[in-house]
Amino acid sequence: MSEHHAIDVDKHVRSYMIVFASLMVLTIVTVAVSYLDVSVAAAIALGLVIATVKASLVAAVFMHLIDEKKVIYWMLVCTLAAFFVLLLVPYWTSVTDQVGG
Amino acid sequence: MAEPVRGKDEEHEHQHELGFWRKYVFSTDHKVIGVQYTITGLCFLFLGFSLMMLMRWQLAYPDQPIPLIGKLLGQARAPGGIMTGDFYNELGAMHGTIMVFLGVVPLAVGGFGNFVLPLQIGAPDMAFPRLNMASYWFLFLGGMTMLASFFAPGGAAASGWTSYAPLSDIAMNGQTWWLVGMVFLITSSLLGAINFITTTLQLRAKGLSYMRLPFFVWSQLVTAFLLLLAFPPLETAAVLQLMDRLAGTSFFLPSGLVVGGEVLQVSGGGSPLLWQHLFWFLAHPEVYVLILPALGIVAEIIANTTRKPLWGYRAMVYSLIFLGFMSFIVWAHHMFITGMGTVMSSFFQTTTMIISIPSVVILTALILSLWGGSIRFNAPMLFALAFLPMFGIGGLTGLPLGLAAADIPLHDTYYVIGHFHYVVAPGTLFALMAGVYYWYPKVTGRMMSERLARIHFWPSLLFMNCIFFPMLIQGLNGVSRRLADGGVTYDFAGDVIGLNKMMSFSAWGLAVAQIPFVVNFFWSLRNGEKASANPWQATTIEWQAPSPPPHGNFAAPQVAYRGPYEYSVPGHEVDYLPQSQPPAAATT
Amino acid sequence: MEIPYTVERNPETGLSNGKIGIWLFLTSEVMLFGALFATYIMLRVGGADWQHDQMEAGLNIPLATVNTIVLITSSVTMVMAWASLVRRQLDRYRLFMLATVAFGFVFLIIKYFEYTAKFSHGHFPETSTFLAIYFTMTGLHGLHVIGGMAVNFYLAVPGAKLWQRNPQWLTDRVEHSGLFWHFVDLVWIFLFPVFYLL
Amino acid sequence: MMDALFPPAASAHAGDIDRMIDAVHILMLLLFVGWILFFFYALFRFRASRNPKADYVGVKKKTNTYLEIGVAVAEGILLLGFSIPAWSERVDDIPSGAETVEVRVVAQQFAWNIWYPGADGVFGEQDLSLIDEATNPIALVRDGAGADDIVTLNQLHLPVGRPAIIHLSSKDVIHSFNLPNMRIKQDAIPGLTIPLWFEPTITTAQMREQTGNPAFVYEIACAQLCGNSHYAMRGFLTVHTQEAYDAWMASEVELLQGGDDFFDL
Ligand code: HEA
Ligand code: HEA
Ligand code: CUA
Ligand SMILES: [Cu+2]
Repeated sequence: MSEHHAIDVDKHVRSYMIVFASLMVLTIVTVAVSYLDVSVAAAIALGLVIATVKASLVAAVFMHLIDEKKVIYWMLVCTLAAFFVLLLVPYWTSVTDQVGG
Repeated sequence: MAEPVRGKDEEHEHQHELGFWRKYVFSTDHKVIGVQYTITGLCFLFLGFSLMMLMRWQLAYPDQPIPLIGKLLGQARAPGGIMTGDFYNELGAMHGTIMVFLGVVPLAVGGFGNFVLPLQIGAPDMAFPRLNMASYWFLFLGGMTMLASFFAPGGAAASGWTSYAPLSDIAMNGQTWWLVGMVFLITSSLLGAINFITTTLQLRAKGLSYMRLPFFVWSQLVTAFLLLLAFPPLETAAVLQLMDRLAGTSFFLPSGLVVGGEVLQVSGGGSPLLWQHLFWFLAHPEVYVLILPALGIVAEIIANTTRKPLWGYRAMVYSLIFLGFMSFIVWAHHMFITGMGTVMSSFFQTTTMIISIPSVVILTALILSLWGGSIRFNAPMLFALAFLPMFGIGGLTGLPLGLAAADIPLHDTYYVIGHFHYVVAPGTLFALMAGVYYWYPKVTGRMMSERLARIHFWPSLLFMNCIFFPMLIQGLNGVSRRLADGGVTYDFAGDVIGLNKMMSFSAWGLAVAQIPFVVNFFWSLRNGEKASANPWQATTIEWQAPSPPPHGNFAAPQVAYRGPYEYSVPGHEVDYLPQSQPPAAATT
Repeated sequence: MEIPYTVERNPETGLSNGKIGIWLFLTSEVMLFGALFATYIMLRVGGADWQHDQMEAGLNIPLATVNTIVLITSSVTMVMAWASLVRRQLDRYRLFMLATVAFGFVFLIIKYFEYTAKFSHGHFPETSTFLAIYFTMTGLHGLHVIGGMAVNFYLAVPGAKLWQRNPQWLTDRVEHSGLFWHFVDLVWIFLFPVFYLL
Repeated sequence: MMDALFPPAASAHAGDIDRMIDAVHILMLLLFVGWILFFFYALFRFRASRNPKADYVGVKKKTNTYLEIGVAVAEGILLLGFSIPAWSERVDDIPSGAETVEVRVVAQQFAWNIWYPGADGVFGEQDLSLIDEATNPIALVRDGAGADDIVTLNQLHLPVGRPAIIHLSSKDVIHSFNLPNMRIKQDAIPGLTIPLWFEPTITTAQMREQTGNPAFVYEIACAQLCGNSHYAMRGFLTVHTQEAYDAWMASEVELLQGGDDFFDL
């Protein structure tokens, strides 16, 4: 975002406030959810989903990723690719395709 | 005039003169920093080589006192001048670490990348000069930490450059120094990578579109991405191992370890394989970091000395990018023997075979580029040409290793050592030498001596092969690597152990063969024949700047009108057409 | 010759050098924490008595919740600081910036109490793999908070002089340090559930 | 083809491995020779003195594409035809049943503890508190199933012609269990017990004749850096005829009853 005229900044600020509110709500929600007893798997799934939503809000609005330049999108795509490969490590380390592991 | 180089020398003499410090020591000029990197890299190459020459004595004459310097090593390392197993392991680990992280990377990326890349894209400097300086000084810190570790109680790290846990977890303090040193080196590389990528994305001369970039720039760009994305996981691994060593955690330690008859008192629950995965997640991309800049240098030189465009430039660029991506999903081919099931091993064998194809494409393109050329056998070209078959041997010997079943007898034998030394020593090192001969006039304004270069080249080529080819044979015979006695303990390899003497003498011969290079390097600073701005009649933009280039590099902003290698253009009387020469002038 | 695009945008990418630089830095950060999360998953799936260790550790959920709110708020003040600069309101900028630093400080204080509480109960990194990864990840995150605070403080007080010389540049710098700060917040958003709640 | 370069093979699957190494090297050789000939011819024909004016275009034929496809295909064949099947035979088709011999090998700095289940065919319990490097390096509980277990140091004995299954583990750091003649290598990783198997096909005695070396022994080498004496972490495998094997086992049992429960050669 190169030039910021005061007008579109006001728009920004409004969206910041909305995100602020929703983050607060979601935080309370995760904590609340963690207290009611669902199965571990469900709890983990739920917790991660909420966290991901929160993270996306921060990334999209606070970090202005909703309208960013192509180059940066490309960089992030490459990074995420590598990131997911990295997440295979625990699988290969212990969930194991290891003989006798 | 080689001020930067002189500057660096004087720095060692601790000269105190403000202007000088800012200009040559804490400089933010990419050219000075490039030279600092180059000198540092060469010195560490030399150091790593020296460590190896010590080891080669032990390999040739196990448990015989080392002549001359044996006594100087001290009782702890070499009682009565005879090298201990521990000291051998220290040397081995540090040779690997120094060569990879403090020798080749600083030279190939920090040195050539810093000096040449901005010039080739017509930029006044790197995008972040201060970051650039910081990156060098982090490297320096890391290097010093590694050196200091030799004097740590118990000596330097001795668990191999791979530092496999648990051995490294329970090793002496040297290992902690190693980890701290690595954190510095990683930080240095990350800062460097950020700088290279930003510079290439942002500061390219007008008209210098991606498909007009010299192949060297492409190789540096891909390399930078590899460093940027592959190094952080090793940084994490280093932090975890530091925690294991200093805070008593058990990230890499399973429960119920018994060391020297004592049950190890740790919480346990960790996994030794985690370290290997995190390490190789970096270290495989790292090996391409060692080769890609070399390929870039060789491509520049081949285009220039064959006086024709690179054959299949686009294919080479796409292969390069593909190579970059693939190198993130082959790492476990270093771990076949850790007990993988069929699914996992099949996956990594397949990716490993796939990744060899782009290398074949690039190398083939380089060889085909020779066809129809008008080849000048000057110093840079000799080394660049030798690179091709040498990398060929190294690369091809990677194939049996990549096939898990064939890797069973070959893993952790000298076959592996032979494989990668063919790629890094007569491969990468030769390419780097070629680069030194090629860009020396740009850096110093003087040419290096062709005669001395030839005296340097032929023996080096001979000795390199006399060291590394026998390794392949020993490996096929099953001789394990990292044996402090070269394998004499075992009968099964009896008949190939004899080769060790010849290999060791070749290694020492190789050292002698470097003398003409060192002499040439320093002698030419003052006495080499003066070089014009463009002594090789090259097309790429760095040759449009004066030699040596002033601060800010170019008098006027550069504009690129055509591809990087417009040599022998039909209908153009001189056989080269610089990238930045306006078309109007071109037709006259 | 000046280095181009330190402030003005490169017409091709539409970005300044700094913006690309900071994003590249963040990508490496993603990989750094990525490896840590990978380790976390491995220990959790591999280690049999994870649940038990987590119970034992007895992390303080209320405190952590407060901390989450604190950090999120600091992110908001951070963007507001940037917005104020875009609106050319320097003193409001200073206010928001210092608030951001202050919130970061509160976060660290609370973390300090959490840590000391653990230590006093004899819960150390070596006690269990759960605590090991907990201390390592939150500790590393804490270091990032400190780093961010330092930069923000610099930009709030001494660095703000740049406003007279080159307002656009200052605005960009604030945006960039903001990106880092939000990333640190973002990491915490994951750390909070994975250690305290799940 | 290259057998001269390998240690003499002595296991059922060694042939497959060797054949495949041969095959890859033939491929490598073909490629290299092809490339190198072209390389030198090009250097000779297009040297500046002989060809002062370079040709802007250069090679026009697309032969390289076929070459590259050829390499890819060859690698595919090696992969699917040799490597993957050979691998899955190692790790998936681990035999079981009467004629297999099961042994545990516990690696440590710097020795191989060889552990037989004894007459009952059941391995005993372990209890770390019993650890004693001199007398009980594997912390074996000497009653119940463990009463008749046989433990030797660095001496692995196997009968010829029967699949041997070795359960490999390590007490301290990573070692690598390497039997060059058997074309077997497997890392011993602390915290894991990894099974591996092979079928010895030639007894030590036969091999002595075959090699004309009366002192020949099958060696166990450690292939993974494990500390200052890694180079000396050497063990021995003796492959007997069934009778000789039984005789050896009997002598071990005697020693055990003779009170020497940790037999050291
Ligand atoms: C620059 C470094 C570099 C490069 C480029 C490579 C390239 C390759 N490497 Fe290597 N490798 C290392 C450095 C490198 N390696 C190191 C350092 C280790 C050991 C680490 C340790 O354990 O300490 C290692 C170990 C290693 C292993 C693990 C072995 C083991 O521990 O058991 C494997 C297994 O798959 C492997 C495979 C490969 C493959 C398939 C390639 C392929 O990319 C190769 C593709 C190339 C070709 C196929 C050649 C094509 C050539 C031509 C077309 C030119 C011919 C020209 C003429 C003849 C004129 N390597
Ligand atoms: C880039 C990587 C690199 C390079 C270049 C080299 C270069 C060499 N290496 Fe090394 N090596 C490794 C990386 C490298 N090595 C690694 C990773 C290991 C594994 C370690 C481990 O087991 O953990 C290893 C292991 C290794 C071993 C096996 C040890 C063992 O397993 O027990 C041996 C044995 O001979 C060896 C030998 C050599 C030799 C003779 C060279 C020669 O080619 C050296 C040639 C050097 C030069 C020619 C220097 C030229 C520079 C100058 C002369 C400076 C001039 C100065 C100025 C102008 C100022 N290396
Ligand atoms: Cu045990 Cu090497
Ligand atoms: Cu690799």
